[in-house]
Order: sequence, then structure tokens, then C-alpha cells
Amino acid sequence: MANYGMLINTKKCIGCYACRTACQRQNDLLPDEAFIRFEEREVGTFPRVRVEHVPLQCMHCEDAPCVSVCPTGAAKYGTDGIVEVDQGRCIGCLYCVAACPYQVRVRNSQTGAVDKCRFCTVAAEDGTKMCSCVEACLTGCRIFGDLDDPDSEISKAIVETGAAPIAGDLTKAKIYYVR
Amino acid sequence: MSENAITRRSFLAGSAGVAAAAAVGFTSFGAWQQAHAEEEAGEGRTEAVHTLCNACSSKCGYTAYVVDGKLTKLIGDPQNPNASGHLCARGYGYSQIAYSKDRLTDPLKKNAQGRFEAISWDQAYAEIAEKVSEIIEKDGPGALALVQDPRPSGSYYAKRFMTALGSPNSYTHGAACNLSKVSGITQAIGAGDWVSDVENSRMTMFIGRSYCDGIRPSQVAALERAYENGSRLVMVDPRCNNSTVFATEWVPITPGTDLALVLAMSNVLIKNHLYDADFVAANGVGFDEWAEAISGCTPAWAEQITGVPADTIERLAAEFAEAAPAASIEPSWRGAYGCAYANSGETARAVALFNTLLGCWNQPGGALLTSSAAAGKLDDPRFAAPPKPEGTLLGTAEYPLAAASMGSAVFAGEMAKAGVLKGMFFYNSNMAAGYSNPAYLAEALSNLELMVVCDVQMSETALLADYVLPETSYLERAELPEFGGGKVPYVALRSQVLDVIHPNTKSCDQIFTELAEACGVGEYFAFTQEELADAQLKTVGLDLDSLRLVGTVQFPEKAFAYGAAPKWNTPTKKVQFTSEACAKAGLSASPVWVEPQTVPEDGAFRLVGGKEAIMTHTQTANIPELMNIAEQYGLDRPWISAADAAALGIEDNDECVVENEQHSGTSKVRVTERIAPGVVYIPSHFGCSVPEQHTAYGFGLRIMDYVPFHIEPAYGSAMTQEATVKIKKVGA
Amino acid sequence: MTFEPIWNSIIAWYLFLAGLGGGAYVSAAFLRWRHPEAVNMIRIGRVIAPVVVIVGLCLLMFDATAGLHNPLRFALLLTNFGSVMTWGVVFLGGFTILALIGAGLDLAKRRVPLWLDIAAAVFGVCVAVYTGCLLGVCKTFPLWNNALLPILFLVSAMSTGMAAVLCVAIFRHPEEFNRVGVFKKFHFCLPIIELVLVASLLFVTASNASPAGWESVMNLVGGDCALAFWFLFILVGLVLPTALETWLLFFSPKEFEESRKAHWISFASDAGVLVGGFVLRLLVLVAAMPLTLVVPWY
Amino acid sequence: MEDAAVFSTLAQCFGPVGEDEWNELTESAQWSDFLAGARRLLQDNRPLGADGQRLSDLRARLPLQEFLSARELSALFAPPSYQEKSDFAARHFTGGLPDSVVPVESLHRPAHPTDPGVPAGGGYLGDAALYVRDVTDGLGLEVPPAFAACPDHLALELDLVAVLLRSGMEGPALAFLAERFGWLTAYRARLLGLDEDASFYIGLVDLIMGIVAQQEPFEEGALNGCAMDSVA
Repeated sequence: MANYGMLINTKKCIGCYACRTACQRQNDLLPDEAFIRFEEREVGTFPRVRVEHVPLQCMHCEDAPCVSVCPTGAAKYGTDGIVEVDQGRCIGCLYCVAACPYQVRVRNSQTGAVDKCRFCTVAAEDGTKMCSCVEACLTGCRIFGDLDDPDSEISKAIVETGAAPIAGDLTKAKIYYVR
Repeated sequence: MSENAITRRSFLAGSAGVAAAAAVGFTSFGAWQQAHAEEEAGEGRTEAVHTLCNACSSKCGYTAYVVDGKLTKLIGDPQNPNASGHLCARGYGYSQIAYSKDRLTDPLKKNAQGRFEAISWDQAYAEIAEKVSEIIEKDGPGALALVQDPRPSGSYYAKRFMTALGSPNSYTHGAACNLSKVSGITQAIGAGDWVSDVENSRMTMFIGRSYCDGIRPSQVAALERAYENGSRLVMVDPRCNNSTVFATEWVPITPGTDLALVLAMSNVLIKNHLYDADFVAANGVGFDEWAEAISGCTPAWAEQITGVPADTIERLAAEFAEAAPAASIEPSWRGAYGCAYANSGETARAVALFNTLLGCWNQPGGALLTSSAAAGKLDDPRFAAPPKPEGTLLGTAEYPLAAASMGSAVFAGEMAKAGVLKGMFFYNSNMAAGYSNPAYLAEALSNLELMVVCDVQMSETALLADYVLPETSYLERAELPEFGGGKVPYVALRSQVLDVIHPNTKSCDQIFTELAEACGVGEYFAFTQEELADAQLKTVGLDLDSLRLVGTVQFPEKAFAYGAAPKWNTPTKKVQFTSEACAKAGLSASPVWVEPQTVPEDGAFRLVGGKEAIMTHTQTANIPELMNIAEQYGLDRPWISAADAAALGIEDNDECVVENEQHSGTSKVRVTERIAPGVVYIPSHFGCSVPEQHTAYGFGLRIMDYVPFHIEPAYGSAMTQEATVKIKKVGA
Repeated sequence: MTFEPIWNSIIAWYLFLAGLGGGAYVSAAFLRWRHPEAVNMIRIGRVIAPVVVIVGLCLLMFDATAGLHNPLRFALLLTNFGSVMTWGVVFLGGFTILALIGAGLDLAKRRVPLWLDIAAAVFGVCVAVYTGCLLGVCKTFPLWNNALLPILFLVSAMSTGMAAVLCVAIFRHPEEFNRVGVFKKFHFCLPIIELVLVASLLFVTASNASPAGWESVMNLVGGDCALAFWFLFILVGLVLPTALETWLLFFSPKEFEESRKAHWISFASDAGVLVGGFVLRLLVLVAAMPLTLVVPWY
Repeated sequence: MEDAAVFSTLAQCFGPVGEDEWNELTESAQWSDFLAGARRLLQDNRPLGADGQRLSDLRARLPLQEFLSARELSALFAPPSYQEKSDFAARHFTGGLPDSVVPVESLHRPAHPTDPGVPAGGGYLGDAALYVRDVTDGLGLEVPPAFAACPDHLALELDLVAVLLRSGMEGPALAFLAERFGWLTAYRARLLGLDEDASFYIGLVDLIMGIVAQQEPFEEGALNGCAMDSVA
């Protein structure tokens, strides 16, 4: 049983939105349905200023607030540590959207149901060619892999870079940021 | 009343017998959706087809996956030198143009009341041909012109059509893109461009060029590798653009004064004998005259003009000298001196000369003069070129330095206004919105007797036209092979990914072939696009089917070799520190300081355009996937520096009035530290004024509304950033 | 990126009406205990409760579009008992049934058993507290995520419930209205408690570790919600009713208190309480800023 | 006029039709028969295709005035000439124009009431188009090449109802009617938005929506009925 997670190195993120549009093509999403949102921070003042782009998407928390608040059980823990949303059960009450501290769940403007990053790139583990956020990133910011396997690429990278979840231990998030 | 034949008539073929409809196969929509969803997950009938992205002129090669006739995922081809395995956001977004609800579906003619009506292709061809022959009789073929943004098939067919008619006036969009840059560099080194070997460089300077905003994936990767290898990467830009993520230094500069910076750095190299004297002596001519002419351009002098501290200029020049020859100034594209200022051409010349001082031509990490692959000579008579039209491109006399391959399209606009040009064809070009002042161009182009626009959707230019010919989207057509240059020359092919969606639309090769037949010059188009493509590929040892399978093929045997002594095909066969052509054109023989045309009076800001990573000029604004990003993150907002905003009492996201004599508009503004004071940045993609581009219409300001119509002396560019604006809070 | 509130006025109405329904039935139970003779007012309380709650539930279902498209899914609401909303559905369901029975019996002039009143009142309190807990568990919004919110919503629910009963009573049964002194005194002190609770809620939120708390409070106090907060909620919703009631209950002579004019003043103050109740729910929903949006994480 | 014929006529009003067919269709006897048939469909409470009441009680029915506005009525009673029809189509039933109102379902997905923000329509070849194409293939029919981009063109959808009725498949016809015409409200708004008078087409759209509403009670049965017997 793997426990999938992701590492995002914001030092290499140039804010080009390729991951968002690639994800929309890979998962056939609506134009206004984005599973990745972006924060931009200016550090310093003119002329010594540095820009940091921070992509945020579902952290697939092991103690997911969305799963705990979802009344219909639509949000649930799937296999290999991937948090899923069962589109057949969601009534669109948006409780999970409110409960998610990272604000990365979006409401489908057609069906009214809620959806989020599905870690679809797990399919690439067995070699299927995909244009998910990990493959599409122009500067290779993202590493996806099994956190339980110490010598997986992601585990080694986390140790090497000291990556940590974006908001500390707010939840047991499984996206580790290098900042 | 009994049933009779009429009311039983039906559109659905095969139902004449009516009763015969098989009673078996009807499923309700719900059941169908269920089955459809499962089947989609199970990867139904999937095809993978190689094509070239059409979202910008990089034309990255990618593989499109089609499931049951519907486009799904796109994956950049690793073997394509531009994509190198990736696509940018525009690539993914613009692929949806195929299904856009705002697409043109039938040929259109403007009726007497000025409204468009659908007509048949035959009627369109006949009427256009009649008008063309009428113009040729009255004013000769020279009264016709073509403006296009070159794409693989377009650059061949459209130009061949115009040449077949006998008109030399084939323009590209260069006058609003990189005309000054290419022309200026050609004056100095006889070539229009070079490739900076960024990843192997010890130092590279980017002037108004951001690899991470004007994205070509292979360049972003090269920049990242250079950054990781510890190369010194200097971004000279009024804006702290996204490439500063991979830069060691951001040098904010006053817009339009890059020439002063380059001259000052050159001055430092020459004065301190830090330049490659033997290389200059062996390859240059007129160096002493230039050295003398710029002796006054000291760093202190440059500081007043550019706002860059003198010691920074001194240091940069020294760092360049120390890093040479594995160092260069990147050629840039449109931003700083592509077409922006009265001194753009001269700036391009100075940059080329500066690289010569470094002696970095064809050196590892320096500036590489790479060659491009090309199709060999085609001996089949059908492909023979039409006779060369006599007379030269309109504007050659007025703007002698403008590169002939592009010509000054804005001058063509002026000629339309003056009535010299009577008929104009536009392919894949939205001149009226992007090349220069839209109000002026609208007036000028409506003066034409015949205006034909060929495009995928209605644009500002198409609105002005008499005839609009609908083209298929790039995914529904195959095009001629794209021969490209770079370290390893290559050829890439755009194959047809989707069946033609709107039956009444045609691909550009069909359109121009049938137009030529209608105009009586069909003999130059007696071949199909496939035949020509196959013939071209056979001259380089390939063929259409093999390339269709692979998408892109490289020619390692023609790869670039470091250290090769460059051949300068300038008139003097040397690097021209002094150019006789420039002197004849009324400029200084050697590039010296030229003041930009507009100097902001107090309270006004210098206006700069620029690129957002998700948009390509006005072409991608109507794509919902991309426009939704712009709306969500306010990417249309003008930028103003925190210092200026504080002085004007403006806070982030305030609604402000942006105005000058040309135009006035309101928009939320972005207050940021990432721009130099005294400068306002408006992205060059928004403010679409075409109602039927429902997604793009009326969103954001259009920068070109603020730019008056004027043309750069000698070079013929549109001077797209020679404008100033005032900003004040609404209600202030 | 500017933050768009997740829930809008429909959910604010749902929270307000659910609380009011609970409060109305508790008022009825209280009247039965302290003023058994005020039969009509008790009936008013019992009738208002189910009606208002049902309207709230319909609004909730209307807003949950995915559920609206396939109504069968609402049955799934009882799947996850770890979710406050599931408990909410239980309480609301129970309360609606009990309140309907209570109202039915009362309208049919049949005696309403005491245990039914007590059970419905308990469910009413649970519903009121549930509306607070619903928001309380969301860690995302510091303004919501603290223990004060359920209590504030409970007090507001009781206050708006009583106000509703009083408002109707003024027109339908003025004579009973004049005799329910104890009820009115209880009703008088609720807005004051609410004022204290709101003040402490703002202090607690403002001092939250993340600037999101501060931003939310600034939104309320000085930002774009300031007008609604100070004028509609504080003034009209709390201060004015308290002032008017103080004057009526304690300083005005007895006969004036029962005059038609005084009734109008009481009606105005109760209407203010109702407006304040709704605006409180709306502001809490709209002004809250999320944790990660504003947090410049270092 | 029989129900199927009413739908065929409606289809030919929206689709491209030859000059003589159109003239024959709109010459008085034929056209008033169509309007009578439509009037009957607007009022009979019987499922589509079932013959139910006979012609005799036609007079007792309410006149069309009850269902349409005066302007639409006068436009319906005076159908446009072939030239007017093709000019209107040239200006409005083609893509990419300022006032294109191409009658294709995928372009006009019905926005959900609580979602004013939903964009008016998606793009061509949406789910509706793929569904209608599959249904047409399933019935052994073929979408004409001119409609390749829009198998869910209003003309084809109306025509499909007519074909289903003529081949005795009342249940599927009813189900198809129930599912496929929700987008006409959004389309009608677009027609109203034109600065040109489109009351002929608005009248036809109102007729269709009236018929769909009238068939509402019978649709539940049909929807479940055919979902069950859907033979792949």
C-alpha cells in the first residue's frame, strides 16, 4: 500500500500556469474549473525585490478536514493515500470547501458538485503518458511518489531539501514545499 | 388533410422510407451518459497524432491524443527542439479553439447596411476575383498587398498567391514585432538574429526579453540549467519579470534607453582595453570611428538617461569582459527594441557590436550564428516560382533599412489611407488591433476598395473587411513541413488531428489555391499541399509518411560547430561598426545615442507593453480556459510602482482612469514593487473590441489604443511603446 | 487573488431561520412554563417554529445544486456521523417532526403533552447550537473557528425566536402581550449578552495567530462590511432594541406600556432584533478570511 | 395534421430547405393545417403520437392566441418568403457574427437557475451533440454532412422526434422530447436580443416549448420506460 505525496519546489516555479491548463486537458475539466490555485508573493521592495509563485492544490491530508465534515461521505480516503470525491454522492453543500484550510476545492459550475486534484498523475507511475501537472511543469518543480518508500525519489528529495508542508502541522498534508 | 410528401420530408438521410427506423437502438440520455463515462475511462478508440502548436510563432511540436474523434490530452514531443517535451499554458488552452462557439463557419460578405451575411464559396471567389482584376487593370498589381503572421503553409501559399498576381507587397507582422531588431542586427553583422548559448555561458544579459513570460519551453529549460550551473544572468527590464526567478540580478531601467546602457558598457570595454582587439581588427570595419563617436557615452552620462547607477554599468561591463567569450547579450525579440522606440534599430546594431567587442561569435557560451535547414530545389515544373514581380515592396524607398523579408506593414496601412493600395489580403493577422493605433488603422483600412481577411474567428481586422473567409482550426488541417534552425537544424510537420468540424471551412492552402484559380493564376497552384510537402521532404531524404509518424526529425550532420569563423554577408563582408546604408538612410554611420521620441512631461508615465505567460498578443484572448486565469488573477490590470501609487493615493486594486490624448479607459490597477517608478505596464492582450468574441470582449484595456500612429525612421517599425499615460484614481 | 466568500445569503437565511425556529419553540415552552395563560402566544411560537425551519431547509436544498439535480442524494446526508452537518440533519429532522406535531395538536385545540414540548425545546436548542458548530469546526476561518460562535448563535437564535413570537403577538393578541412580563424581561437581556459575546468573539479572533483573524475583524469593523456591521447589526440589531426595551419596561408608566403606541415601539425593537439576527449570520459568512490566503508563510 | 408532420414542418423552418419545398410548405392550406396540428398538440392531454380525440372537437379548443403573443401570432400566420428566410439564416444562423444565434443545443446549455454565472454555452460537439449522433446512428439513420459540426442542430432534433413517431416509437420520442429541448429558453432569450425582428422564430420556439410542457405528465413514464429497454 503506497502513500502518495508530492514535492513542489517554488524556487523553480515561474508562475506560467501550464500545470493548471494541462490538468484541465488531462481531466477534461470546465474552463472555470481549476484544481490548482496560485499565490504570488513579492519579497522586498524596489529595486531589491524577489517574486515567489506558490501553486496550491489538494494536499491529500491524512487527517483531511474535508472528509471529516462531508455529511454524505462523498469525500473519502481512497487507495494509496489519495483522497477522493465520489461525484455520485456529492450534493454540493460546499461544507468541504469551507473546511479545507488550503481552499483548493472547486465547485463544478455545471453539476454543482465539488471536485479537486485527484493525484491523477499516479497513473503515470506505470508508464502511461500523461499531461498531468508533474509532467507538464516546464521547470520540473514537482516530484510525485510514495512517501512510505524511503528510497523513492520524493522521499530522498524531502530529506535533502528539508521540504515541509506549507502551513506546518495545520493538517498532516502530503504536499511538501521547498521554499 | 392527408399526409403528403412535403411534410414527410426529413433531413436525416436514409429515412425516406420513414417506417424503416430500426426500433431497436434508442437509449435515454442518462443511460448514454453512464455508458459514455465508463467508456471514456476505459480509453476508447484513441489515436495519437503529431502536430505543431499554433498559439505562437515557436510552433512547438506535440502529440495530440484523440478519443472517439474528440481531442483529449496534449503531450510535448521530446524530439522537437522548441517543445523539448513540454508545452506552455497557451498550447493547452489554444487547442480548444477547434470547438469554440465563436468560430466562423461560412464565408461572409459585408452587405450594403454594413452587416455580414453568409455567402457561398463560389460567390466569394467570383466577386473577389472580379475586384482583384479590376484593381490590377486600373492601378496595376502594385496596388495589392498581403499582411500575414507566417505559419508553415501560410508563409508559402499566401506569398505565392500575391507574387502570382504580380504584386511585390507581401508583408509580415514584423513591423509590430521584431522588424527593428532584425534590421538593425543585419546592418551590423549581415544576419538577422543569433542564438545565445545561454546554458553554457558564464554570463548572459537579457534586455527586455523574458524567457519565462514569452515562453518557448526549450529556452526556459536552458535558462534553468544556466542558473543551476552558476552562470551570471542579468535581466535588464523596467519590470521585474518572471525570469528573475532564474536570474542573478534584475537591472531596472528607464524604458527606451537601453541604447545608452549598451553604448556606455561598450565605452567601458573600449576605454579600458577589455575588448577582443584582434577579433575586432580581423573582422570589423569602422571600429575607430565608432570608438570615437561613443567616447562621450560614459557610465555617468548613461546614469542620467537610464537610471542605472554608473558603478553598476561599470561592474557589468567588467563582468562581461571577465566572462568573455562565454558571454553575450541575448538578441531579445519584441520587448525592448523589436519595434518599440525611435531608437530600436540603432539599439539592435549596438547590441550586435557589443557582442563583437566580446569576441563571442560562435564561441561556447557566446552568441551563435546558427544555420537553418531548408528544402532543396524542387525540379518538378509545377512547383516553379511565379515570375518575380517588377517593382519593389512598398516602403523600401521610405524605409530602406527595413528587412525585405518583413517589410513595414504599418507603412502599408498608411498607403491604404493614401489610396495607393486598393486591395489588401490578411491571413492570420489582426493588424487593426495590434500593429498600431486601432482608430487610425480602422480609418485607413476602410479606405480600401477590397479587403479580404482569412481567420478562424471574427477579429477587429475582420470586422473592417469586405469578405471574411473562414479557415479550419490548426488541428483540422495538415500544413507544409516547418524547416527550422538552431544548434541542430530540424524539420517538423503539422498533421491533421481532427476531422473538419465545420464542413464549410477550408484550410489556407485550399483557400489560396482556389482564390488563385478564380483570379486566373491557378497554374502556379497545380498541386496539392501533400504533393508539395512530400516533394520538399524528398529533397532532404525524408518523405511525408515517415515524418507524419515521428513529427520532428533533426539533421545532426548539419549541426552547429563551435569556433567556426563566421562569414559576415554585409556589403563590406565585415562586422560593420560603421554602416554606409545607415548613413545614406539619414542615421549616423555608427550607432550613437538617439533620444526616444516621447519624453513624458511631469505627472505622466512611460507606457510599456509586455507579455503574460498565458496569452499571445490578441490571438488567445477568446479562449475561456486562458481568459478565466486572467480574470481570476487580474492579469489584465496595469502595473504601477508602489512609490508612484503612494504619491497618487492609489491602493492595490483601486479602479483608476488611464488616459492620454489618444484614449481614456478605466481599470483596476496593480500596485507592485516589481516595476520601476515612472513606468506603467499594460499587458498587450486585452481590451478586445469584437462583440462576438464573447469571452474576450471588453475585458481590460487595449494598450495600442494609447499609442499614436507613427513609424520609426529608416527601419519602418510601429514604435509601439512611444507613448505616455496619466493615471488617477476614479473620482479623485 | 481576491477571496470570494463560499456561502452567500441563501445559507445566511438558512442559519438564521433554523435558529429562529428553534428559538420560537423554546419561547413557546418557556411561556407554557412561566405564563401558561398566554395560550395564543404559545400557539404562535409552536406554529412559527416548524414553518420557518422548513423554509430554511428548502433554501438549503435549493442552494445545494448537485443535490437539487438528483434529490435522491439528500438521503445520503446521514452517512457520516462524524460530520456536524449530519448531526444537524438529525436535530433539524427531529425538531421539525416534533414541532409539527406540537403545532398540529395546538391548532387542533388538543392538549400538547409536556414531554413533547420539552423534547422539542431541547431539539430547538440543539438546532440553534448546531448552526454555530457547523461553522465552528472549520479551521480555515479564524472568525468561525472558536468556541464562542455556537453560544453566540444560540443566544441570537433565542433572541430572534422570542422577538418573532412577540412581533406576531403584538398584532394578534395584544392583551396577552401585555401580561408576559417575565418573558419580556428575559427577551430584554439577550441582546445585551449577545453584545458581550460579539465583542469577545472579535477580540479572540483578532488575536488569532494568523493575520487572517485580524483581516476578518478589520473586514467587519473597518472594511467593506463596516457599514452593515455598525449600523444594521450593532445599532439596529442590539443597541436600539435594548434602549427601547429599557425605556418601556423600566421607565415608562404602566398604562403607557400597554398603549398601542408602546406596542408599535416594541414591534420596532423586535423587528430590529430580527434584522440584527440575519445580518449577524450574513456578516459572519461574508467577512471571514481564510487562513492560508493571507498568511505569508515563512 | 398528424403529430409527426408537425415536427417535420418545424424542422424545415429551422433547417436549410429548397425554394420550392419551402413555397409548397408555406402556401396557405398546408401551413394552416400545420398550425391547427400544432394547436392540437398544445392542448390535448394525451401522449405524443396517440390519436385520442378526433378532429370534431378541434373547434371547441382554445385558439392559438392563448399561447402566443400577438406579434408572434401574426408572424406565424404570415410565414417569411424563401428569400426572407434564407437572408435571415445568412445573417443569424451562421457562426462568428455579432448576432449569430445558431440553433445548436451544445452552444446553449441551459444555465442552472442559481448560477447566473454559468457561461451561456460550451462549444460545438458537446455531450448533447455526441449523444444525438449516437442515437441517429443507433436508428440506422445518418447525420447529413452539412450538419457534421452540429448533430444537435434544432432542425435535426425536431426531425428525429418526427422520425421516431413515424416509426411507432412513441416512448423514445417522448423521452427525447423531454430531454433535448431545455435549452430553448436560453436560445429564445438570444433571439429576443437580436435588434432584428425574429418573431417568426420566437413563435416557433414558443410552440415547441408549449408542446414539451403539454407532454410533461406523460414524459415521466417514457423516460423510465426507455431507460430500461435501452438495448446497447
